Amino acid sequence: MSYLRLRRLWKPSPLKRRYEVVIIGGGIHGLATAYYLARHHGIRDVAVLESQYIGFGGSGRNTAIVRANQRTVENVRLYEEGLKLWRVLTDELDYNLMFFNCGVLGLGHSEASVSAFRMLCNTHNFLGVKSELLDPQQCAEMIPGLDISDRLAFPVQAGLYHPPGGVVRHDAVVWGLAKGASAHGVHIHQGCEVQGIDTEGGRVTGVRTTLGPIGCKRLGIMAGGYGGAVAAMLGMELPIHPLTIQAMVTHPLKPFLHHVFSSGAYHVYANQTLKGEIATGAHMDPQVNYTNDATAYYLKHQAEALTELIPALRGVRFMRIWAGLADMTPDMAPIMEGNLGYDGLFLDAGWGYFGFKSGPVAGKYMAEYMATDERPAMLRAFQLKRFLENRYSGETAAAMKYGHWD
Amino acid sequence: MSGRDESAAAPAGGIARTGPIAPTAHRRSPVVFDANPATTEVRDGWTVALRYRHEEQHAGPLLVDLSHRRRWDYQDGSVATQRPMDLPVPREYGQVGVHGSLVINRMNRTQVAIWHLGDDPAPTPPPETAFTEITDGHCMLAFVGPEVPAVLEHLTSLDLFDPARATPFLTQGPVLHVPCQIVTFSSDLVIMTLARGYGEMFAHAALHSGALAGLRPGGEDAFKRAFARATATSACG
Amino acid sequence: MTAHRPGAVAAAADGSRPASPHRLPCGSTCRVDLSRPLSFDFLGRPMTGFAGDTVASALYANGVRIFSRSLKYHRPRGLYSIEGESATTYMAIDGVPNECAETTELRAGMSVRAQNVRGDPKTDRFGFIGAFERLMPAGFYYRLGHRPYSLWPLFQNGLRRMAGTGVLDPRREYRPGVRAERYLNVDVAVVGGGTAGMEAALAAAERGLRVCVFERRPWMGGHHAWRVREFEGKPLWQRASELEARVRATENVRVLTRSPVTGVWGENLVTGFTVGGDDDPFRECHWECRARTVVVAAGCMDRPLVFNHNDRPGVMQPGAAWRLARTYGVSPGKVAVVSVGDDLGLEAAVDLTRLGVEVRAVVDSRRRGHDPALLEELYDLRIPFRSRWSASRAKGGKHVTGCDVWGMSGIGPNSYTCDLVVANAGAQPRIGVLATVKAKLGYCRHTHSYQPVELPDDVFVAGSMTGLRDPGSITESGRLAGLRAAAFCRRQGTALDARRIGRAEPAGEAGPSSPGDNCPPALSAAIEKATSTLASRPGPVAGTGIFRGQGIGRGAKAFVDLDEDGTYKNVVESAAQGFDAPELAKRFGGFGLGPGQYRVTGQNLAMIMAAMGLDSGKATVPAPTTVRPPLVPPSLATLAGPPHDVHKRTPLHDEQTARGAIFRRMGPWERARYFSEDPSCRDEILGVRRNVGLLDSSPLGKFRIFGPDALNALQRVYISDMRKARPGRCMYSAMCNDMGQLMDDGVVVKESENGYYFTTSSARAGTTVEWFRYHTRYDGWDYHLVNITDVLGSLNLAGPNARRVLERVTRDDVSNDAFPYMGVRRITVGDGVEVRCLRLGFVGELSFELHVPSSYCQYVWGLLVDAGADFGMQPIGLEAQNCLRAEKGHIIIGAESEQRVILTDIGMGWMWDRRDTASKKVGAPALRACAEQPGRMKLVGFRVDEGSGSHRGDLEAAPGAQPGGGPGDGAVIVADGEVVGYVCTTRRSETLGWRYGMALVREEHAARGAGLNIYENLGSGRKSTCSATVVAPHFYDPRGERLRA
Amino acid sequence: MTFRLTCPVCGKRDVYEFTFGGQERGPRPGQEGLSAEDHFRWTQYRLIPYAPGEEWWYHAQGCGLWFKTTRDPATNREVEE
Repeated sequence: MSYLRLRRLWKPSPLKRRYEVVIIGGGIHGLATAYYLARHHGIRDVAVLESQYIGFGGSGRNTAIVRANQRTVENVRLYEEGLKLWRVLTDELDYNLMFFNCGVLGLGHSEASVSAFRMLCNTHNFLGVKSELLDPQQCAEMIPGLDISDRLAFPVQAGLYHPPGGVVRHDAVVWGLAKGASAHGVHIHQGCEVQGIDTEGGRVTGVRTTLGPIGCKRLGIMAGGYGGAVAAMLGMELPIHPLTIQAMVTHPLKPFLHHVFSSGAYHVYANQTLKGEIATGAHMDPQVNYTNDATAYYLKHQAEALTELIPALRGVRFMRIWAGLADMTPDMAPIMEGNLGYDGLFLDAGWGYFGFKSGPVAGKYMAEYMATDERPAMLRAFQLKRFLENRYSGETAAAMKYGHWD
Repeated sequence: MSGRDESAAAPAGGIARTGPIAPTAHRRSPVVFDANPATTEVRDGWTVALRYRHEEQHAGPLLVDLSHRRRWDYQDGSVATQRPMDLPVPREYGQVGVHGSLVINRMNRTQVAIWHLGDDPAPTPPPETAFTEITDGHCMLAFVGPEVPAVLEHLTSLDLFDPARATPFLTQGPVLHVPCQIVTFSSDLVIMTLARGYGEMFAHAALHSGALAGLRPGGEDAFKRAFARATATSACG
Repeated sequence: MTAHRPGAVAAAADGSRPASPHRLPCGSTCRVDLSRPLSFDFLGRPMTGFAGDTVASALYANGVRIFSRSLKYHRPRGLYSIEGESATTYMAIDGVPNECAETTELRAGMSVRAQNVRGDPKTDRFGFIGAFERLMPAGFYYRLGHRPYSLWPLFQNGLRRMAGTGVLDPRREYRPGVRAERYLNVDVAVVGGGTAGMEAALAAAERGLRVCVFERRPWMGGHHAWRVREFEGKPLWQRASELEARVRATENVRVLTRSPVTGVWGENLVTGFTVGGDDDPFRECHWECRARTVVVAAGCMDRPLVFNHNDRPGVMQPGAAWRLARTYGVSPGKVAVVSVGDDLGLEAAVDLTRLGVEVRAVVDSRRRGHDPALLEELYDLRIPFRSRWSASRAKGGKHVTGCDVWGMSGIGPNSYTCDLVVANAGAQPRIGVLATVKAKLGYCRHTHSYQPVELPDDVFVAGSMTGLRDPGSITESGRLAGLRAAAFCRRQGTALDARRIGRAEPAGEAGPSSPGDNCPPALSAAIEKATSTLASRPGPVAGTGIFRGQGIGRGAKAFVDLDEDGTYKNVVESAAQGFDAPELAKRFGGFGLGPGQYRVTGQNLAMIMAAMGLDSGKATVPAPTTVRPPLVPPSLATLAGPPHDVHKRTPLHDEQTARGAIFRRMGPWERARYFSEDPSCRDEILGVRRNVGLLDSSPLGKFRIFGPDALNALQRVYISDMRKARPGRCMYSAMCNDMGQLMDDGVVVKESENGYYFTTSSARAGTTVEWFRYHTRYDGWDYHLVNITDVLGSLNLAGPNARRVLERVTRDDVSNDAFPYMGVRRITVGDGVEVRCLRLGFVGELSFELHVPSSYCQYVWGLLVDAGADFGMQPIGLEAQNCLRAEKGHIIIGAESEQRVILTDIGMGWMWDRRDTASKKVGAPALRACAEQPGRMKLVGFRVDEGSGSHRGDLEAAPGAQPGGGPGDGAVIVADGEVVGYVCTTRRSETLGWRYGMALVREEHAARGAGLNIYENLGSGRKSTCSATVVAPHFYDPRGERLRA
Repeated sequence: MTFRLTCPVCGKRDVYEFTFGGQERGPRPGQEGLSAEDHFRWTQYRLIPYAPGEEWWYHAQGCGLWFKTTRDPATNREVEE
């Protein structure tokens, strides 16, 4: 029975001194790009360089929620395609990514958020992405124990339910993509930290790493929260702030929460993992930061928010908190660029906290971009120059105060 | 009830109260305690509770509403060299000067707060733009009596009893997540001001959390005794 | 607390018969008070325990051996640890799931249930699953169930049902008790109240420092608290007890027992929680302690031995068996086999024998390093002992019936019959706190444990976690840590210096003095003395690198992680799939991801992987996996603490409540949104349009700005030419951000030469001072701001009859001539209250906004209400105001503006002083760049075409629906299959008789007269479309005659 | 990353008392002749390497001072200049 024969998911490979394509970052964006370069475009001479171990960064630290209920057309289309890829990839990679299609429910707690929900709902449905506006009673039916009374400081006024969303096992995506990329000949090098980028005559020529120099024709910066720091090696300023975002899980419970839910007013989103833990994510700290330090503040904040929304959660305990980085742009939409400043330099960054759900689809289009040198139509809305033209994507509505950290 | 007729003179600084004060008790504190006053007094348009009935049997800490006490904000680019209301400005940030019934808090480079806490009539600031009467903008609360540190431990992470600081001293920071200006006079007297809008909920939450350390509402008399004690021993004056 | 004083119950225990067949007369170390029985039930069966018992000890004393079923294989699980290191005794207690029976103190009337069982844990229906272990290699679920994909949902739901342990009833009220949160500021926080921690606390406190000790148990003393061995002529338990009394009597030491530390976060924020005892006033308290230094004296614990069926009920760690007997007076078993790797384990074997357990054999995996005194005692007790041997297999089904032991050289097995297997591989330090303070940990080959290689300079380590076992060394190491912490605090100078408080001119002052300064000679001498004393005493004892029993084969039933059913074989399987580093294997195989976290698993997993590396020729040392807080799981109820929703109320809250207001939170404020159940606010709106209404707008931001540079500051942040502000007149303007987006609007009134009064939107009141200072922070300007938002309430009297009402409360002339539109006057109302009065027109009618000192607001409200009674004046809420202002085409920031639009896009460009570049106005460069940029979104007014469109489903019942039919807020504008804009606000106007609205649309659809297709689809078949025509966004009284009336 | 910041007026306080004002980027440029691109770069673009940098912070819950401090984003600690 082949099922019982255990094989390495990705092959250890010798470190070559030269690759056609080098990708910085062994998270899902980098691995997906490598996978699609090899699978769709026949470019197999690819190395993925990861300073720690694959999935160390945001790929392994998010709350694994996937959805397409964005605010603007360009974003809805991108994430909608992303949603459809989970199933395709599960089959292609022959690796169970455990897409739990449980639907995502957003809670609105003010007249303003109800109006915003209506706008989202209308946009989604117009574009053929399912979305439904619920009243508080319907929300309570979906989320057992949800308090919809006026006892709350911000009572629930409406819900926006998005059936196509759900949760994917984040580590499985990393490992599955590594498996797929490796099977197509991609080299994955863990513990290989990039310390500098070499250019010559306006072209990228390679990187300097803790394992020595590696030459390349094309370089992809797909380093998640560290993207800004990598670009800084070239002296490249970007409208990106790395901020810490935290998540935590409770002790495992038998299933009772059957949907992802989120609440902007309470800065909380939560779902019950397949293992039974309530995984919940918090708001972000505003200051730039490259650590993965968690704070006592959010453990407490999250407990306050969750127990107000679902009082029964007073009966559970938090067993683990962790933090990851979100590379925030002013308009909460990503930057996907090619030949940026240098020929052969590709940038996939600024995903904020949308980096997980977008991983495979971003990889697919970045691979196309890197292979053809032509910007795919899907990526037109995510150019860097929009910040210099004051044409924000509209993915978030609020005007910024001092900068994109607030 | 004893009424006292005081007509306060016009405050300066363009704040809208230059007319004569009506003797009637029109003015309302943001704080209303759920307790029965034993004695009250009408003063400057406010009804002031001097003592509550339960105080006789209560030996623990008290929360006293002093929102009716007059307070001014004074700002000047070179505040250190000024003498607002003829008071010397404390040299260091966070220092507090006690001058009879007036307390002056050095807040930062350019700003002091002046509190009138005594029994005498409040003075009238000169008609300078630099003064703003902020009595109505704040809720002012005193924590009085034994166990005050234990009460405040429930409300704030600020180090209000740092033994390395000489009392009285000023701390500006959050109590119950609300920005406050706090003066520690002694381990049995701490006074704080906060934006008036928070007053009602703040007092409610303070009494709720402080109840574990025995906190109850108190009248102004308890504050007066504690203030007299604290200022008698204070180095400032 | 009396029950927790050691020896307190000795008398009761000595003379009397054991209370149950499982109770031992253990004497002085016993914490259980046999004179205070407590009844409780387990699975409905009545049982009796005693005060001082934990739930686990009481269950064990009542003969319960199977406490739960394991996560994956449903194997029976018993009492394995005693302090919650693993989840085998997580139970439902009084309906609360996942409560740790080992650390939960027994209370009368408790109801205890086993978890993850179908039926009785003895006869669990899913017990058969373990037989399929072979089909479930590490990470099996990633390779199963997805082909064909249509089967996946079935498989997924099966997984979900099998996963999880505790059951939460989402409709139940949990933990209703009193909750508190408390904050401490100390010089030294000591983590662990054992002998070392207590000595450290005393040493620091004696030097005048503020000290706090966190101790997880109800008593102090660490492992000395239950040991009867003598040191310097006194039993250890007695020494510990005397030390505890001294510490508790020291004034500046705060002792928190029953208080585990959950973590130490950046810059020594120590958090923990207390679960209250019987005589505590609260049940649960969350602690946050800001400490200048931290002494970590967290002690050590057993490191599990990995051998076949090491999870069988009846297998337990030495600490568990020993404490069960010594602390709780419960016999762990009748006949035992002991397999250990450290001296504490040997001492446990000796002590258990003395307490009446028949120990058949003691094996120790170490080759050397045994305490000869203990070996002698074993010999005297005639217990067979072998070194370099260890347990390899526990026999029996639902409970241990025997044990095989093997020699490390491969001889064996020797088989014994027994009902108890006491096993560990050795000891391991509790490294959690060290990990959270970011100490760099390295593997120490002498102690075979993780030890700090680099410590932050304000963290000190002491006690048995450093490998010390000699009580004298432990004492001295504690004292030294306390002294060093004291010296650190001294080096930092007084607290005053360190915190830079009280420096009028901070710049240029020297920082903290260099290390070594400020440390008085006496303290230095004490440190030297303690250092040399410690050096003269026995140092850290040698540990062992062994983690598994000999002869365990593939290790399919040898558990590395009990919580997640992770076996030795699974570790091998993970490595085979490429997960050959501990951090990867942890994630892949789930080792240390269960409730016990890293505590039981961490070190062993790393040792196994290192050994596998050695096998494959790669020299590796065990690398620790990341330790993630909380180190002990706190309940969400404890963390949440007491309710602290401290928000703002206006001075008119009670008055509006009395008039039936329905409140909503708006930022920090509670505000009246409606005065009836009618969401359209018809009566409120018509009241203002035809008569007069009264609105509480107190949260409006109100400020004074004065000083020589006040005008410069205004010119910087406002987009208009603020030199035009003048006395007696309101000047309307706006603030932008650097992208030209609208941030705020309000009026500015000049009041004196260099003094101005201005208002901001309610939402911006809290950040206006910050905003001004931010944008002028380089300029060194001399101006001053006073936020008087709370000083003044605001009452807005609006409607055609507003003047007639006002005239009744003031003698001042408020006629249109004396007080025109946009004027500002001081008027006196009632019997002498002077107020600012502003003639504005946000709602599109004659209106007077009264800014009233807050303490007088109720009085003035009363005056106006009385005066308005004859007109039938009603109070109005924010929603009515929202409709009224929209009818007038006035925008609300955030409703008609967003990130994609700048000031000029929303029809407010007229405010911008285009010529001014000298003031460096915030937002001006962006406006200059983009004002004429093509293709932007624009704000337009529209009128819905009568009779257009279709309507399906019950749209009017949806949240946010507007009565009267037609589209609602958030409807989208569509063209050619694209979304080209959206409706910001739309209402059907009673006054106008048609539906109007404002929308943000792409420029090409924004021309006056253009047609708009409006689309709504809220799901569940609720759909509408209609058409509308772009019109000027001034629907009501477009010429503003009513404002100026 | 519960760290503390040293307010020049109030001393060391918990970071959650402060508002972050971004990296130091020098005074507001003069607007005469300022190109749109330069303005938008100044507004949004930053170089954020793994190295200590100067930042602006506002003591929102305390004394109301904007001040500069040097902090290392790789450790989250203030760095003595």
